[in-house]
Amino acid sequence: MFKSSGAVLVYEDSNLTPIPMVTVMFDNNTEEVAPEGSPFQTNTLVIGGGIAGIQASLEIANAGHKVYLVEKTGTIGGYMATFDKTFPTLDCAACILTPKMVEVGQNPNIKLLTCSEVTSIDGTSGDYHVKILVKARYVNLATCIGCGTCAEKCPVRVQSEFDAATTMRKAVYIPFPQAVPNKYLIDSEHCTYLQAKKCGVCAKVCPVPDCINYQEQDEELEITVGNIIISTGFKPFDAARDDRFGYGKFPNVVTSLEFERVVNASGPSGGNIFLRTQDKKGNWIFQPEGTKPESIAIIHCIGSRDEHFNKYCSKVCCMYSLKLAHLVVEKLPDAKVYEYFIDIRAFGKGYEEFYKRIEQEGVHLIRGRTAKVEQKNDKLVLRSEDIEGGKIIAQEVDMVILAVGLEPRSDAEHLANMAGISRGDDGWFKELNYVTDSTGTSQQGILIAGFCQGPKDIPDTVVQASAAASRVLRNILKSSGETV
Amino acid sequence: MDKPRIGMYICWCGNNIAKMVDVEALAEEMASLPNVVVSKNYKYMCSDPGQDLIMKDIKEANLNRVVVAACSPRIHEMTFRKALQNAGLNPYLFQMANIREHVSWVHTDRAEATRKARALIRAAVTRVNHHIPLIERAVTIHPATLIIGGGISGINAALDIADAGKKVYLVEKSAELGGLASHVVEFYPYFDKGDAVIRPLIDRVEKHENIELFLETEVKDISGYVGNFETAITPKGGNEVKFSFGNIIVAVGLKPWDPSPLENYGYGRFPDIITSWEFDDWLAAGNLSKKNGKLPKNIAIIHCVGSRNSKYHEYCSRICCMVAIKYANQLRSALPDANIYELYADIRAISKGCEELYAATSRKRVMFIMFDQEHDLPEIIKADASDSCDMIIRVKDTRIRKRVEVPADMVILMVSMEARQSAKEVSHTVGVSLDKNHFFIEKHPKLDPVATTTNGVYIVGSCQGPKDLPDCVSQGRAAAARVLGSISRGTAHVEVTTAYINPALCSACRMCLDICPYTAISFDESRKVSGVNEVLCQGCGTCVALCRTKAINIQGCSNDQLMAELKALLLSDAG
Amino acid sequence: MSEFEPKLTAFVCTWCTYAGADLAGTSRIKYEPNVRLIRFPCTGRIDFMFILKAFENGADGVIVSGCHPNDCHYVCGNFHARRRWIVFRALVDFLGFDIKRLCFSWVSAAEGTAWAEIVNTFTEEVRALGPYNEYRDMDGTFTS
Amino acid sequence: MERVDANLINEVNKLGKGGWNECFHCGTCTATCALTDEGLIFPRLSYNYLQMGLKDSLASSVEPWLCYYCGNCSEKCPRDANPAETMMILRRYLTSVYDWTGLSRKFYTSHWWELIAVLVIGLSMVLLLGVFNPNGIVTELNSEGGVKINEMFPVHWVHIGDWIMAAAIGGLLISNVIRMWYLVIYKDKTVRVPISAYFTSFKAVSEAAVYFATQKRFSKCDDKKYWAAHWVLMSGYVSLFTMIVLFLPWFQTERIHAWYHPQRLLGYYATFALFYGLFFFLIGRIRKQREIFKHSHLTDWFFVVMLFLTTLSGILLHIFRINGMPSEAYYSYIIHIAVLVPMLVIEVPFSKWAHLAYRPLAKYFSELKKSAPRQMSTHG
Repeated sequence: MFKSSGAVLVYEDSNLTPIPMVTVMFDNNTEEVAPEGSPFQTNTLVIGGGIAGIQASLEIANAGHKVYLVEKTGTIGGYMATFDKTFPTLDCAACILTPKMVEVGQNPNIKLLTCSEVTSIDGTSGDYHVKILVKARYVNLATCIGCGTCAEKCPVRVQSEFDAATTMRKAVYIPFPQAVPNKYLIDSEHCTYLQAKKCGVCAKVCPVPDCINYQEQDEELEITVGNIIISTGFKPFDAARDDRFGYGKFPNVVTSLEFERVVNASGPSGGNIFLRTQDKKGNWIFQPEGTKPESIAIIHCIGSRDEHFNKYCSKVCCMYSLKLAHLVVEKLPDAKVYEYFIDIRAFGKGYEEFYKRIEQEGVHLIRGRTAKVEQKNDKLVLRSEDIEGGKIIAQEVDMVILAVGLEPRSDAEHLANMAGISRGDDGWFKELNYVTDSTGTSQQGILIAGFCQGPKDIPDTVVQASAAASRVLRNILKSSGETV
Repeated sequence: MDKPRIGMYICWCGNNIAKMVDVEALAEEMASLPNVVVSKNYKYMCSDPGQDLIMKDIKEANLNRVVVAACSPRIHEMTFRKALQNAGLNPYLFQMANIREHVSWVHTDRAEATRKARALIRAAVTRVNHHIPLIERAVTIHPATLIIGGGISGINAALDIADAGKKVYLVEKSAELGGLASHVVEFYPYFDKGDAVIRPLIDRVEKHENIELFLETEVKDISGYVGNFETAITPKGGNEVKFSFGNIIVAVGLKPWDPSPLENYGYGRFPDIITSWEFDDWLAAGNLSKKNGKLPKNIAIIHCVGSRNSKYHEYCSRICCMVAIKYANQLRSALPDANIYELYADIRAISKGCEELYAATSRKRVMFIMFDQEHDLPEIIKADASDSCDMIIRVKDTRIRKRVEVPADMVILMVSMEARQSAKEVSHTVGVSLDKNHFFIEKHPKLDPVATTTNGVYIVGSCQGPKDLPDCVSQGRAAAARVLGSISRGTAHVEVTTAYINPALCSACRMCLDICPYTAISFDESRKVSGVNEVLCQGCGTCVALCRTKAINIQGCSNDQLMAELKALLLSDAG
Repeated sequence: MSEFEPKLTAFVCTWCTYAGADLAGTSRIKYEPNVRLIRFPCTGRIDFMFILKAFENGADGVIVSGCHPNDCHYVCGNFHARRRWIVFRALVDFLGFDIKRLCFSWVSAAEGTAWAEIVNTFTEEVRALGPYNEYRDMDGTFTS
Repeated sequence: MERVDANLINEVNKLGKGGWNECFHCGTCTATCALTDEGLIFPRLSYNYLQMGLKDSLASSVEPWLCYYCGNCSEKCPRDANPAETMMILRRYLTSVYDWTGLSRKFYTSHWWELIAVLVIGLSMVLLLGVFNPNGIVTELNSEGGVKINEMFPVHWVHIGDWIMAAAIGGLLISNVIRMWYLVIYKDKTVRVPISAYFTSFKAVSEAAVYFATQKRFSKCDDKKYWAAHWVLMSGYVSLFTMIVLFLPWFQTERIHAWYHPQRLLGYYATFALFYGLFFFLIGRIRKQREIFKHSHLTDWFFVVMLFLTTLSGILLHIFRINGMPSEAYYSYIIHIAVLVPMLVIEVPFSKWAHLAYRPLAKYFSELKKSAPRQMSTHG
């Protein structure tokens, strides 16, 4: 009776499609890693310099094989570098990440290509031909000593990407103090010289002769690699898309990523939690001095678990929200902290214990996600249902943190088309087999790792990156054919 | 060793240090210390230019000692040692003073902070005079690997390594491979058929030329050290086999918890109350009928049985929510008009595709009831003859704050996962410690989740904490990556700061033999002195403090180095 | 000196307490600047000769701190340390040594705040006790 | 202790297509609603009762009556669970629960039942007025040139008929109201409302009255248009209802009053009001743009159409009468009654128009409950 009406029926009304069995067989391939006869390249290309890319590169490089690590921005490190602490152990993200970044910078087997993008991929497993566009930095990587004189003198102020736009940087800048490579670069979009041939002061003040060169051109690089690991990560959900919470309307409604920078000692307010205040020009910004919020609310599931935005759960928001709550308690012991959640998803090792700990620290955890945030004089009012308390609450707070979900990067589709791999309905890259090969793709020799395959916390990302690396090493060793 | 020429560098760390410590003044002052040749301060010593600065000076001012006063050595000691090495200087002729974490970030009075920084830096400089070059030693890595545990994690680790053409010894305690995963009929969230996924893997392991499989076998003890382990096992019905290997992967997994202690669930008392794992077997058998042969009309699935409850297991078992939701789907398609109830605490549909499955499931006439898993657990009682069901579940729904009765003919308990009894022995065998839940402790919970503090030993899969299959597989392969890496490197570095025994002073009391946690010390009967195996020694120094004749010392952390540091530390800021 | 500021030194293990002190730093927890750390691989490495030497060289108080029981990176070093500590303490106490100037504690890598508290309270105590000249007068090594 | 019932959903499903199990209880709907306040948690709570099949809790909850279907909750719902429509359907469900005859349920669940009921009552009216009526069409006109309507349909007879109908409707409605009270107040063990409360709590009474007159709560919804339209429609309906049921002799006259005479003004206003409201909702339901109009149950159409016909025939009757067109007036009168009576008899006690009574009462009861001392309900 069970077999007859088998659980396969399940698929019919749930819009989830089963993975064809053939992939399972393919996953357990004993076939050659590269087509017969074709040469097998032992070089590997890693796309994306976040923690996943870093981990994968190190695994392969430490095994003694060449890696090209392509990163879009001016430094590796990705989003992890911007976090203040990491849950649940609360060790500072930069402190554990920067040594690894430095290691990447120093590893002779890793060719680090920052400010670079992959423009085309062709060829087959074991022999991929990849074109990479290396954008002009206008600062000579080899000779720059990172003294920062150029940035001091540069008159142009731009919102800093690293600080989630909570601080300003110059047009010639270094993404953040521990950036790797620890060299400056010019943001051509904002540099007045590159735009309008005016200024040029940085070149004048630079102590190193011809280190800054406005004539520098983008270059195209062509490489051949045997395997490609895609670890492009995510982008945060744009909180303004959900207008109920007044992000962009009310100055003290901030996203979790902004707040990460606010609590960070190297952030806009030196690690002090202050409210956004107006500067002389009237812009609302975080300043080194300001008033401490007496109450802070954190709203979960912004843009996640919502048919209007992303149906999926972003997995990490619950935990990072609890972490932020803890940081607030730590820095503002008298402040009241409220968390509005649907379900608390404390899944990992030590996470549930962390959740309990936060509860004991006196954070008010309220089941029932807020419906709207309004501003009444200078207070923010959240209207929500306290489901377990059985009442409607209109909570007045000074600051609201939106725990934004995470989505696939806007260029994910382009990359997928280039690599000839597919994406799921949720936009994440499709793995070969959900259970047995979460790093494989329909293309032999092209692997995915980290958040770009689906929401993950840092440990799982690191593990998956290593797993992808293991496939690469397996393929390399297999092709070299030496056995024991 | 020729006269020390010390290079001394103070880091601003942007403003992190400079704003609380008068770095320029200190740099100036230190220049006057004996043997200090260069004394500089720089914005970011850890940056490439900062390191270049050191390397340049080593070459130009031919320094033979370096001190950096900056952040914690735990962060950048390696970085600077590498720099020394690149400049052709022995990396251990280096000492760091921690004036950020221990000074500028924790003190508020600039004068006081500068004073303390001075003390620390002087101590470092004085100590570095006593430093001696240490030789980085490496051991060769035996290309074979031992994998303990033939579950999904172990299998995948084995296959990646074996496919790469390396030898694998796979030891499994039970009679078949696959572990708990092989009991699963379908996997969430895409309902891949269990057999179709696991079977081929198991077949490949069994057939694989590079995998030597030992079923119903246990690893009793392992001798040796990273790269050169050795063990002797006795396979069932066979005689003892000895073999050596370079790396160990522990994948012993977890086991389902027996819910009998939870009396309110009446497991064992009522006929049709089963655990989640028993239910999977029912599915496999294709028979869902009750003990009395009738099909159940009302089926309740209770989450968090023994999980997230301080009385039983404080932790979350991670997989139960989705497994329960998967069951609901399977039940719905098997018994189209049965009533299905999910009694849950929070739905943790975290992994890819799971929230979508949760949503799809809720549209299938599955009733969700929320209870408080810590304070107010449901209670199962026998139904009256008048009732149309066998059992009644009394539960307080936290969303409506009312107690309700749920009729049930069959109850599935989503039992938590807990460590196996064997975990303790295994942990001793491989020398990896366990946490309070008896999960294996990883080297770093975030950036090194599969390695351990014992070189060459890796922990993968749920034995280091509950995990779902994809994560187990990834971990297995992550460890494989490390193993393959070390094999293709061929060598592994071993601890440099190790103990050594001065035979002239050794009184042969042999107390150090028992105290050494790594059995690194052995007694030479012929010469009547003890000796240290430098590969096994991890340099903890317990023996040093113990040795009454001061025969034992640690290179790189010797008594005279420490004493010099101590003296300078205290005398530097007299008054 | 006008206001007496005690000189404290702390012998800590690198895996737990040193890391804990680092955490206190990264979490910017403020505490008294009187204590100077010396890093040992493990509390098991600490030869209690060092403690006496510390006092001899002008310390007014000494903290010894390492991993909590069962957390030792080297399996059981801290247990040996604890055992030795008990004997040592009893001995010096018998010899008329002021054991109020000794502080033994467990501080894990996650206990930045705990570390700060220990330092503050101990500094306060020793400040109250005043400089430990008695000990230094016993032998002439210290002069000031 | 109450027992969950997985089949209630299927039962309620027959009353319309809402969202059923989608809700994962984030509380967005409740917090979005402008009408929720302390102690009145909806739509989530009602939705929760429905999901769990808690019949008693549902029957004793007044929340569905307090929702005016602005649709905001459905727009914001992260799971497309459509709480607003669910509340509408729960109103139908409650109507059928209050109604002891079981007819209401029949009308809601089967179009045939409704259709046949309308036809039967309608035809019997035709027979009554057209066939068994002793005096047929009176052709000569009165001095003002108007039709001698009262000679065709003697006003006192019709009036008596009115009273009978009113009594029937009223009786049924009152019996249902009593049942509502029984379920909402009496059976709910969590609160004990002391008898005195009913009289002492004037606030509750007056508020109920005010709500009835103004639907003030509806006006709290974000979009005021609906409230306005609804109020206009309902004012026209009520004034006409009172005129024809209570003051028929004054309303059904042969004299043709001057246009500014209150009788005519009132009549005209009511007619206009009905038409305005009707077209507003008619167009809305056809356009289906706003949440509130997206899901129309057949009974909604029935009601709208019948009210339209009634109004139309009423207007014609008026025109024919004052322009002295006897036979036209005669027939339109019959049609008018043949549509009007079934509409009232079916809609008022069994269907849509019952909410005229239930809404204010719900408010009244909720006030009573709030004021009443709360029994601690560990096993409620």
